[in-house]
Amino acid sequence: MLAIVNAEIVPVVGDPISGGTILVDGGKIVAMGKDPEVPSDARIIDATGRTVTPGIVEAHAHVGISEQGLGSEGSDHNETTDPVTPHMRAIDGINPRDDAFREFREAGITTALVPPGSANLVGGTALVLKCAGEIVDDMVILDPAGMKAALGENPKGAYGKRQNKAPATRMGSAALLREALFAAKEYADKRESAEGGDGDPPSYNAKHEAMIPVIRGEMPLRIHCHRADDIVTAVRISEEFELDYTLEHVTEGQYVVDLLAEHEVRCAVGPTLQHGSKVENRERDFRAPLALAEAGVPMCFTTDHPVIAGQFLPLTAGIAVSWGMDYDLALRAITLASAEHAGVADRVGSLEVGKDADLVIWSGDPLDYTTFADVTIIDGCVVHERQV
Amino acid sequence: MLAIRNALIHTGTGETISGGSILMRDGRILDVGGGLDIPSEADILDAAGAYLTPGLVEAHGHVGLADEGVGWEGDDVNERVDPVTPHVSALDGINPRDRGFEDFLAGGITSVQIKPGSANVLGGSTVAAKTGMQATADRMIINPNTGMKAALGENPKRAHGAEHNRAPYTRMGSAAIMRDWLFRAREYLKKREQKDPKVGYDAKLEALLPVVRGEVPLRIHCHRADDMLTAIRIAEELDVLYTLEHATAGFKIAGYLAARGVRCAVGPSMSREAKVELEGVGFETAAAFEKHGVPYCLTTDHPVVRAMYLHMIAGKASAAGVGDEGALASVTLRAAEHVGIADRVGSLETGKDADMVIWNGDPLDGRSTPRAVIIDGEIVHRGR
Amino acid sequence: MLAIINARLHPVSSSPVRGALLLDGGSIREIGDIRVPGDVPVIDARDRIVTPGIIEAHCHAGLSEEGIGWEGNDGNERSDPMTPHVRAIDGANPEDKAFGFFREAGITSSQLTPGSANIIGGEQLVAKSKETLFIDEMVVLRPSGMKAALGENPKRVYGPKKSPATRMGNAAVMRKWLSKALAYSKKKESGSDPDFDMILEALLPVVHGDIPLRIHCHRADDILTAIRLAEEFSLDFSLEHVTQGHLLADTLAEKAIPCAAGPSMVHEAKVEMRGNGFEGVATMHRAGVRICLTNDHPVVHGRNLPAAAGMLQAAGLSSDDALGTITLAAARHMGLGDRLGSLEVGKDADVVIWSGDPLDARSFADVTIIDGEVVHRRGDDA
Amino acid sequence: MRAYRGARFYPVDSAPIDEGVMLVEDGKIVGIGRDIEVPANAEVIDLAGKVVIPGLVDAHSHVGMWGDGEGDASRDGNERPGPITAEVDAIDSVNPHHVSFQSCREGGVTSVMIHPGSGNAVGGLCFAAKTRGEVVDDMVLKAPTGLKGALGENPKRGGEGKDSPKTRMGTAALIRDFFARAEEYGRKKERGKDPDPDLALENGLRVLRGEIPFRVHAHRSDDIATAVRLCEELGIAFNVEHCTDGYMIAPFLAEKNVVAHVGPGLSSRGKVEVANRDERNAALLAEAGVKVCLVTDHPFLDVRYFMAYGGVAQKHGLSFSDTLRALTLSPAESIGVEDRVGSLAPGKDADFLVLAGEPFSYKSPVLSTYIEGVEVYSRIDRRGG
Repeated sequence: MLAIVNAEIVPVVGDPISGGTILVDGGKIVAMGKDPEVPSDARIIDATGRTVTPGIVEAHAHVGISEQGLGSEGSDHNETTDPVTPHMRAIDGINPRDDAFREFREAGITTALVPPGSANLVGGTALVLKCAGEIVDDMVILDPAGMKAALGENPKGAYGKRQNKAPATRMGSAALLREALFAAKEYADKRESAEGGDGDPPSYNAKHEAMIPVIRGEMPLRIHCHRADDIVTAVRISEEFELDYTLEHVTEGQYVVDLLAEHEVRCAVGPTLQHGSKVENRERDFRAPLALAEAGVPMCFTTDHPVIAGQFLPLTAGIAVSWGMDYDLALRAITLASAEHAGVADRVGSLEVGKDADLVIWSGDPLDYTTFADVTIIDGCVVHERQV
Repeated sequence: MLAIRNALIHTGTGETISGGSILMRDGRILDVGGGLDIPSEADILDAAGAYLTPGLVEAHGHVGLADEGVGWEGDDVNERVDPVTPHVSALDGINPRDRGFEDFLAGGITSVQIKPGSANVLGGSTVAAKTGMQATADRMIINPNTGMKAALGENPKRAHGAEHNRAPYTRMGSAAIMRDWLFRAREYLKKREQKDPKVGYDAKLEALLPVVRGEVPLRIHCHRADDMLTAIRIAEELDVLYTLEHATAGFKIAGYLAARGVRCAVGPSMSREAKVELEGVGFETAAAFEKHGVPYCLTTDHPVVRAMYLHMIAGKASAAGVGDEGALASVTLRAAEHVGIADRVGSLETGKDADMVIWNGDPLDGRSTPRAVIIDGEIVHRGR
Repeated sequence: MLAIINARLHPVSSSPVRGALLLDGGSIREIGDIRVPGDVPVIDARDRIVTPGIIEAHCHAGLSEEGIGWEGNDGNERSDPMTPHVRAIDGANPEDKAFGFFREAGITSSQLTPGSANIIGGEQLVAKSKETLFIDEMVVLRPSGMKAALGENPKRVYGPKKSPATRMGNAAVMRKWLSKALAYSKKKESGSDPDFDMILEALLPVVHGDIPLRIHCHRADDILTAIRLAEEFSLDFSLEHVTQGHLLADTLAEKAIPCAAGPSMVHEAKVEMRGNGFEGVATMHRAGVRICLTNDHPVVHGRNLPAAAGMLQAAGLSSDDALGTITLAAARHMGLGDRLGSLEVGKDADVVIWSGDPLDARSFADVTIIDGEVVHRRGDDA
Repeated sequence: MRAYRGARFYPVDSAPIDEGVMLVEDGKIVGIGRDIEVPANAEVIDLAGKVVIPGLVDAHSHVGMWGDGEGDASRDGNERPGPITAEVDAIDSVNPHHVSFQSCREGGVTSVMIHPGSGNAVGGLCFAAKTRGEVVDDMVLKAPTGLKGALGENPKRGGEGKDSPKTRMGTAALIRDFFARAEEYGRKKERGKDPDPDLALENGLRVLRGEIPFRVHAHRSDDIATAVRLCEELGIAFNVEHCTDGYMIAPFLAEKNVVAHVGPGLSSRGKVEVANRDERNAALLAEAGVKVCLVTDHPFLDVRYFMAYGGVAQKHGLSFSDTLRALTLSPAESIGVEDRVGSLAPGKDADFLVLAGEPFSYKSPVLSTYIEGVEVYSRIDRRGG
């Protein structure tokens, strides 16, 4: 058992507790409040004067799959041999020894959703994992956690421009994506009727098989889109097929905010600090997240690690506040909102009794540029402790 | 409610009303005429005797698919990796924030048919849209599927045969591909209707179903007379609806086209003979079509010619023999008929969309510009 | 001799006047309220407008031919970014249909210029739109300048594997060769007899200031780079296209740099053409920049040049000023202000009779006259 | 004349002034202090509760020539993957209308040194400019300010064509050869032999004559050591750009008086040669006595977030005053323009920022940016009122 005492607790859900205590047992938060009784055998961490928040959740990071400090040898996020590869699984490409996991822990990031890259229209399944461990299977919270898809420049650059293959245009991308969805739907329908005794089952197809949960709305399609029209295309196709879906990046979201609000689309916004590496992210800045937040669109921030190093996720939220975002909302956008985006809010993202004991003790205001994660705890275990 | 009074109204149906008024509400035209009673609650715009025409209709443009002033990243006109891509739709490539739309408004164009390019034999679905920029393309759409873009002549054989060493290499090759896919679509339709279990979903054939069912036309890019005749031959053989796009050498076969009532979108007549098949490009075809009674309209093929010059093109056609009335009709009502949206736009009539332009001079004078452009009853552009 | 009577004369260099025009020996002999000798053949203008011949000051007619493919494309010698030794006269085909269209449209002179793929692309010439098989018979001035280019085109053609690959590369290539040419010139002058070098020979008139370097530039910073380079080497120079020149209108006006603006009718086909249109040209004109208007034929067909001037009128220029940008200003841009571009005694007899207002796109050139000879007649005049 | 009154001023080269006054006339600072008399005719601007620091100086940037969503058409940073392109000049690639200059003003960066890219062993001339203006030539603060060099992965990554370097030793050899030829060229000129003009060698000669330094891109510690070795051997002035592994050999760099341009900040370890990247780099270098300038390498760190980068450096051990200096006076000195910018002192250009509070916090956004006394950005503009 572990007790964090005398803490300025910011649970994200519910009011802050000044001078509070959090009790952790079996990897879960078992008590939290002003004065819960601390068992005598508990290991005590004194957080006097320091802020404690839930562990930070990064909703879209290629950690472990696009490794730091390596060339093509560590690059395993884009299977660029075919624009439609739903049968890829990010879990099979993750190296838990990627040094970025350590940086994440040092920065207070305890959970990450890891999707494949965006070179492919349909890239494969994402997973959500804890940022500590040696064996990826032991780190998993949710797998699969959505199917990665992409619109806009990346697929048409990877195929049309570099390989003279489809897709070469945005409409080509949309058509291919639709085709994949239609084909999977037909496959799923046939299989279903065969199971009901009507006709033969279709012959096995790995891609269609992987798409079945998507087409049935059981798993979200997570669609990479920057430009406003790409965002709209993503919504158009998803609504057409009645999919569960999220949008990733949403760089020009400010222009279509009412559409996103109308459909209550979950958006992971970022990497907002990125440079203008391509035409479609020309307008990246904090207008999109501010507009989405104001309109009540469910949104969270992402660094798209390693595009911006994941450790700068809290700093991103801080800059958003300097642009005018409400502080609580900004903090929520890197904790609970990210957890909701990733589909794991039942376990992480806020400090509540019964939730995973993922928390961070900060040296100061967690969103300020100069603040450290002094202690990072995942599943009740201290995974980082800053040496002062 | 908005009322414009004291205008020199060209209704687009051949009628001219001087000192006329027009009333609109909820995006629709309530009434047009001289001496209308203007309700007291209406906002009034005094045209001071200026020309008022229907909003112009561009029957063939690529706006939104090729962003102005951007490189390959914003170029989504041609899915040129395969000569047969009927399953793509212009709707999915349109960037409603393309500055090209401003060109349309600057030229008094309120509706446009947006098409995929002509690199492919079967290029994808076309859409009809309003040009007032909205946050999403979907909100600009009048009709999300106005036809299937097709192409004959030089472009497909250059984009595939010459550049990538694959079919089509020749005009006969293009024709064969078009025929093949239309036959297969017909077959697919039959089998799907019979629920043949051996025939699975096919995105390309699926996209061709509206064509073979006769619901939407093939819109066939063709310049040379022989390409136009090939287009007609194939379309009639398969018994599908069709229109001809560009029809550059149409003056050579105007009688033949008139006899069949073939709809043609003519242009861009202000361009040059940029390739061999454009020989004779100019206003002779418009004049011949007017004379023979071919149902035609004029187009800029934006961005080949900037859309803002559509009314200048109409003026030039008028001078070349079309006459003012025919010229104006060919960029308004006839263009709307070509696209299949004449029930809503193209003329100033009660019940139609309130799309119109107040000009600072004769609209057929290229130097005139819109003083105000109105779409769905709202002023969306103001000029000098 | 030929006389045009009952004309509404727009001489450009002076106010419009009703009267007659007497042409003799290829030049204008008398103008205005004059008596026409009885034996002179007469064209009755029937109160139509008569202007000087229209001039396309930056064009590729004859070099990028109409209606054919690569076979007729001789505008860019894209084998090397430095080709000052090639000459437009060796590539221009008098049989290009464009010249026929020019005559029909009242375009009587044009400056034929190599393309913009190369940093220095070759020697230019000014030609009359005469019907002949011999380009030499069309020539008014040769060389009329040396073509150069900055911005996207050269770096797109040669980069990224070869220089120039960037804008600074563009400048460096030009700087390098101009420096070499200066050194070559110095050696020749000092009598040290350097080895013959055709490229450097061709650059001598440029570095000596004998012919202008005509520098293709769209974006504002490319315009500035052009000026920086030209001033560094004290060149005679002009700027071509100047799409974003309105952002630097005061600078251009102050330095009195000749600018050929256009093609303003074309859409923003490249990144560097953002903001293209007639408003910018009008802004430059208002600021006092020495501009003429060009269609960069065939980018926009030269025959639409009067319509383009009409758009300039729509953007706020007076009709006379707009007409001036495609006549006298164009002639001056090409260095032929003393011979072409206006109806004045002693100037070349290049004259057009119009069916209506020449800047109205619906008007036709009813009669086109070059060097006193009728080269095109339409309708009743045919 | 204007009097900016009531703020806390950080002049950088002298002690902070609480509730101070700064007088500005004709674009210059004419007085600063606590007890400065405000002339009667001065327009007084009340900045009570605000903080004023000098305009930031970014000593390694590609603003105006690269990135910001313009695509291929505006990629003007690296002149072909040839090894030596010393003849090019960054000024010829810079577009004053590029959105990145607006970003500079938003981010409080008032002076920048603009470099060619690091694709080539010798990449071309750098220059320094103010970040406002229509005509780049009028924006120049100093030109040229150096010749760009590069070691490590970048020059060999372009390894196509027969003459490109394929190895680190190849790159070093090319640089040695280049300067040897420049020296020979210079000798010929001195002896009146009048060699054919060679712009690349002319620029090499400027370095050899000590007119401008060689500014060498190097990440890995061995590349940094190579830079030092080469430049000492050639007897030329130099500094190290990026200096990612610098903290690993900090005492060595201090001993050699190497100026380190550290950055870009907030980036990840995207290639092998930055595998040892550590946020403590700037602090450890400073601690060892190395002069440190923080740089954005814009577009690689968006210049709008330069101040946040300062915060991160401070977080990892760089003292407040060292951080401030590393964003202002140190880069001004490295560029050679410290007589005009980099600190708030009489006689210097009135380039300064008004902040909402103490620097390096999200709570202290830039409220106003001034260049030569002119307000070139105000936060209200960005937020739309």
